[in-house]
Amino acid sequence: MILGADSLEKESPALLTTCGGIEFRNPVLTASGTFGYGQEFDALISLRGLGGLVTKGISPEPRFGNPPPRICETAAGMLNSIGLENVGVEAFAREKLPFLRSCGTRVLVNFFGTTFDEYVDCGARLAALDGVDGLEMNVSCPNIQAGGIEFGRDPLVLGGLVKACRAVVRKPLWVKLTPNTSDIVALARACADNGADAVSIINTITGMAIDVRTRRPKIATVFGGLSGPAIKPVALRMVYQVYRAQIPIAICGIGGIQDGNDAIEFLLAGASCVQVGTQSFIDPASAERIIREIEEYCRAQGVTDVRELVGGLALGQ
Amino acid sequence: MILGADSLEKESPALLTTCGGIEFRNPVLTASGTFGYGQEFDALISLRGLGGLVTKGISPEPRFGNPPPRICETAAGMLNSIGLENVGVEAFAREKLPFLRSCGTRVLVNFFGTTFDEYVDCGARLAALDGVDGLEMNVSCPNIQAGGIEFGRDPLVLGGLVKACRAVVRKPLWVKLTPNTSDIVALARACADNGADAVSIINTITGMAIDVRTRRPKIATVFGGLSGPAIKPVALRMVYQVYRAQIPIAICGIGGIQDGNDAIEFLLAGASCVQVGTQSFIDPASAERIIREIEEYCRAQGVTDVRELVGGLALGQ
Amino acid sequence: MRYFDARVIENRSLGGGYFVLRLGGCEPLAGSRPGQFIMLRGDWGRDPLLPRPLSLLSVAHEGRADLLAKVVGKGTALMERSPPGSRVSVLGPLGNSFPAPSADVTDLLVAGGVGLPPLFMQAESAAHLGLANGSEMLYGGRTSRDLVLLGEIRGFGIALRLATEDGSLGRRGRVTDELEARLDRGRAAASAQPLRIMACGPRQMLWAVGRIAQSHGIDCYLSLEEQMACGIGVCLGCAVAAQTRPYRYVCKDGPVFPASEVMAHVSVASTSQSRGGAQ
Amino acid sequence: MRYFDARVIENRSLGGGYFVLRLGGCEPLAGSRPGQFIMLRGDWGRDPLLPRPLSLLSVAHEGRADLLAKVVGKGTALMERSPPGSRVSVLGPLGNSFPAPSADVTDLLVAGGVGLPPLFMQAESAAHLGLANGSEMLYGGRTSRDLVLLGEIRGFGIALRLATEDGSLGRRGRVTDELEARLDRGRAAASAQPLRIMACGPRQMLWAVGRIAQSHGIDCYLSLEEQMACGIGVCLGCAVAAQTRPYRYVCKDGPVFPASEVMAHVSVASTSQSRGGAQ
Ligand SMILES: Cc1cc2nc3c(=O)[nH]c(=O)nc-3n(C[C@H](O)[C@H](O)[C@H](O)COP(=O)(O)OP(=O)(O)OC[C@H]3O[C@@H](n4cnc5c(N)ncnc54)[C@H](O)[C@@H]3O)c2cc1C
Ligand SMILES: Cc1cc2nc3c(=O)[nH]c(=O)nc-3n(C[C@H](O)[C@H](O)[C@H](O)COP(=O)(O)OP(=O)(O)OC[C@H]3O[C@@H](n4cnc5c(N)ncnc54)[C@H](O)[C@@H]3O)c2cc1C
Ligand SMILES: Cc1cc2nc3c(=O)[nH]c(=O)nc-3n(C[C@H](O)[C@H](O)[C@H](O)COP(=O)(O)O)c2cc1C
Ligand SMILES: Cc1cc2nc3c(=O)[nH]c(=O)nc-3n(C[C@H](O)[C@H](O)[C@H](O)COP(=O)(O)O)c2cc1C
Ligand code: FES
Ligand code: FES
Repeated sequence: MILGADSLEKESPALLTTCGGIEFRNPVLTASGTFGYGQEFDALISLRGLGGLVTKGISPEPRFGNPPPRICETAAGMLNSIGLENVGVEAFAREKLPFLRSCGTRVLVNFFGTTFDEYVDCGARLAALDGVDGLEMNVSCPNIQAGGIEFGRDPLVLGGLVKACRAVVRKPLWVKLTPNTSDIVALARACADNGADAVSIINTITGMAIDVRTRRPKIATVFGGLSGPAIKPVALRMVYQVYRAQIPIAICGIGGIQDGNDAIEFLLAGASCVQVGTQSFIDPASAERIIREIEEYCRAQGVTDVRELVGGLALGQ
Repeated sequence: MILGADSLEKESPALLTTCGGIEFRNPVLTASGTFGYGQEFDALISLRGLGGLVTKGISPEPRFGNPPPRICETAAGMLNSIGLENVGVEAFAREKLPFLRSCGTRVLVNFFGTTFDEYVDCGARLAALDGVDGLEMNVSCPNIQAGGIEFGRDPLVLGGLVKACRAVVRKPLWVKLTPNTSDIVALARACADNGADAVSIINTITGMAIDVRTRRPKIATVFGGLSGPAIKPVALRMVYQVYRAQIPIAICGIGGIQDGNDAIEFLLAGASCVQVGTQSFIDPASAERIIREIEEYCRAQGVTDVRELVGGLALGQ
Repeated sequence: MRYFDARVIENRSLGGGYFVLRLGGCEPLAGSRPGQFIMLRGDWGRDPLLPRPLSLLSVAHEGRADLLAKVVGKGTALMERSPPGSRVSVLGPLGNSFPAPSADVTDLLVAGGVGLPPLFMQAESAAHLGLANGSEMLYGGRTSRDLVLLGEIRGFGIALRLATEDGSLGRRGRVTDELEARLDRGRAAASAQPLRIMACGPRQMLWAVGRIAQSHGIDCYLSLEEQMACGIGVCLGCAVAAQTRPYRYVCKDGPVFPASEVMAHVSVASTSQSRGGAQ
Repeated sequence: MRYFDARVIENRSLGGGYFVLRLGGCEPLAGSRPGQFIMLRGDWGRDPLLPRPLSLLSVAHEGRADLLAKVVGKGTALMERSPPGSRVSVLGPLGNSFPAPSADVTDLLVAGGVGLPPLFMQAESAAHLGLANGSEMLYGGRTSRDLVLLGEIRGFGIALRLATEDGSLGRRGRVTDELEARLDRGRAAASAQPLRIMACGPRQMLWAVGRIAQSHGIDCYLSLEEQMACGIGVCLGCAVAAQTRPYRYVCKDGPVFPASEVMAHVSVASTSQSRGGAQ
């Protein structure tokens, strides 16, 4: 179950892929908020074996996050309400980036703001940093200037935000969509129309749990984000909806991926690459295992280039 | 684990409750599509011990449903795409209702149409039938006159539909909301504003799964509805959002309920009663067990009237 | 049909992933007929979530019931590891059965791999009725490891012909080759008794058996499998395309169907249509 | 810190839901210190999903590690039923530890119920260092069934005082009553050695111990628990309110904290605020 790290060190040409303007050694990245700033996993897996990693979401200033309890387990999933805690751009550049620069894999920096200007400011500063291969905008944040409604919920607001960030970000710009929507396609279109390079689908689904003994919410902020295997069917559906709509934008699939087969489902549904989130808590070496399992699948199915799988869902007779 | 049926025959006054204009022996109903037309469970549990049951969705004419495969299992959940197969109003009245009339529990009939007129027609005919205690409108159906978009997704369309049905239905009228929305509160408000007696929250969440060996969707229609414990955090969140918004309408909570504690979470979040769906497949006697577990909880917590629990979520210090 | 708790009293591995689970406390299954099945669930939390359909292999006195299963995924893997004493919940007996053995017909029982149980039970029932010489079993698998319980089958006193794809036991080839050979021999011998075919196994094998029966004009019964959630006709998940109406349900109309009823729609049954996914 | 597969080599029930799990193959845990913990997960599918944090009870030669746990939910129930031979995955050793025993201080080890393991290991370590007479353990539980491994603790040669709420063993009352009594006696005797308190147990007990220590001006270390997902500081789930900055993390800043650092914010730590749930 647990892998020797070196087996993945040698590059496997069949797994090389491209997504949203970035070339990856293989289609498996680790998801924002579940892989720290990379260094924490250095002792556990071979970072250079990864397709890439996405950092915890960064904001212009440091943030301390929400009061505890912040997480709880649910059926095949978990809720979190960390509160976007992070070290801020400055400390990130100073303390976290040097390690990331030398870790041998692609680095995407997830970022956000609480106002339009904060997004633009943060995006511009991060894009200017050496060692950052691309940015992923987390738009599931409350817009404090608009009554706390998430930026990413309204295609118009989202489009404007993407456009403004695009203007200052010369590096690949991905947008991570919220699943708390009735129309994921409209959100993806707003990103494509405004120059984003890829959409990451999906962020967590808003959920809730109650401790019946105390009658209190299980997480202090009442609502939290649901992640893990429970959400995979929803994530996969949204990836496929966007792919099927033929929007000219690459897709990175996220949600409940536990093994190679799960990852391949996302590729078949139309994702060019995937991110592994909660599974890194369950099995810290899983990203490595998943890469090997994809490789085995390709070998067994006679797939010589993993990109052949993208959108390869078989329909009809 | 499996109960002697009679233990529930005697009425337990502490569990009596009211929801959407109907009085129930206890707050546990069985959900549409997971309990057939009641008779199938007669040999397995005491139907008169139930709070009530909701029938499979009925349409004006019989429907044959979707091609197989129609279901598949997912992490802590399942997808279904039955295709709203049912016997139609006529056969329902003739073949199914006589049993239901005598089964000793409340009977809600779930119904739908594919056009505005079908809904109104079906609602009127069902409401006229003796033995029907109330109606539950399933609005997660494609509107064939509006390009296949679900009736229940747009608050305006939904409001109009509820109003039209309300005009012909003199019995309690509940509306079952779709979770595939970014604003469950707006949907609930549209129902309240147009005279519905209760909202049932939630129907299944649209999802998808792929068989990686064959590269085909695991269910023939590609998309299906996700149900089971996986969706409970989302369902609970939506119930609480609607409750918190103080919309003057009763709530029936549905989604992933497996045991008494799950049911109580929904009550605390603001539901007056709950429905047990997928769990009846996992454990056909579960509704009975859940009633007993609620009773035990009330006893242990000194709750003399189950209605005290409704909306009893503890917030703040 | 009842829903009850039972207990594993023996769990015998047969190699190759096959195992026989002997349950105690299955009094409600008394009188079950060959072809009927149960929905079985162990005490394993939410993974997997749904109970698993398993055909009855044999039902004996004092609440004993035997099942034969093969490890193909999580549920069967957990069953295979259940030690004696494990609690399981059982819903059954469910579904219909094969026609009873009769002195007027010769039954060809065609089993493919783990499709054996209903035909094993049918053979057992023929033996009990003293009709063993009116039944023949044709049993095929990929290798000799897929042919199990041969001693027990022989013990019923029925004729048994084996086929393996790799030739490691019996005829090299498919069980349908064996079936065609048997029918050709039968035609040559112009046997007096009319024939009946009963089959259970992989979908492709069943359609092949159905076609062979059709082309020989022989009555044929197929025991089908489909994904199931409830086992009692309420979820409508186990639909199969059929002749008489658009769909029939494996759990309540089957699992045994006259081949003529389900064969005509074979192609429909495997059609994938891209429509909305309303329930 | 390493991530590796281990194996249950013994699973000893102590009654009352308590059990000692002995793992083999834990060479990477060699050198772990009292207070450190591991994230443990069995081979049980997706239910429960996350690994469970458990303190180390004892780490011996040849890759042996002992854990003491109590059944409170699904994860611990599955552990309790794991037979020898079961595979588990282990991430550890994690977190910080109690200060090492020293010849210059007397350590009062205050354990409540299943909070015993880190203090047991601390006592073991004191014994190994020949400092057993500089440690005293105060160990409380609801009934005598909650006080386990007493023979082993006595074997370390440290003083042991017990308390149960129902009076079934040792003093009737809480372990904090025992602690106050000990401190009063100490004051009366005006003992030369300075005291240090180390405690692990239920949250309410820890705050009470912290307050007592504060009022006596004694150094105090508390081992905290919080819901955990990762155990290595990346999920930021295990936050506790603290003095020095808004939050500290049980898994990487703890689990052992100077009481002064976490006490001031006790009320903040239990505040529920109704805000949006962004990560
Ligand atoms: C009426 C009936 C009687 C059956 N009798 C027996 C029996 O006596 N012995 C026996 O071993 N099996 C029998 N089966 C099949 C058995 O139910 C499945 O093998 C089992 O449900 C698989 O569960 P799993 O968790 O091990 O595999 P899963 O993890 O659910 O699936 C593993 C793989 O098997 C496939 N699969 C799962 N279920 C089925 C199915 N029902 N049909 C075809 N492919 C499937 C999946 O697509 C997947 O590829 C019967 C099925 C039916 C419907
Ligand atoms: C650093 C650390 C060290 C620990 N060391 C030990 C140990 O040595 N031995 C031991 O038995 N336990 C220890 N625990 C507690 C142990 O992790 C929990 O009892 C366990 O995770 C419960 O899992 P479960 O699946 O059995 O219960 P669940 O089903 O997850 O929960 C059952 C009940 O316990 C509550 N609960 C769950 N986890 C915790 C928790 N972490 N703290 C408080 N309440 C909780 C839940 O809210 C629920 O009411 C430790 C916890 C931490 C954080
Ligand atoms: C504890 C935790 C923290 C997260 N933090 C972030 C974050 O800072 N920014 C972000 O865009 N997504 C964040 N996510 C969302 C994940 O990156 C991912 O989209 C989600 O968890 C679904 O994938 P999974 O099911 O594989 O976990 C977080 C998720 C978890 C569980
Ligand atoms: C097989 C199946 C069929 C269903 N059919 C209907 C239906 O006809 N009408 C309806 O309103 N809901 C239908 N539902 C939705 C359920 O009533 C319920 O809202 C949903 O399953 C969530 O609850 P659960 O998680 O407890 O199953 C169906 C669900 C399942 C699993
Ligand atoms: S399995 Fe539910 S209808 Fe057949
Ligand atoms: S458990 Fe993840 S940060 Fe502590």
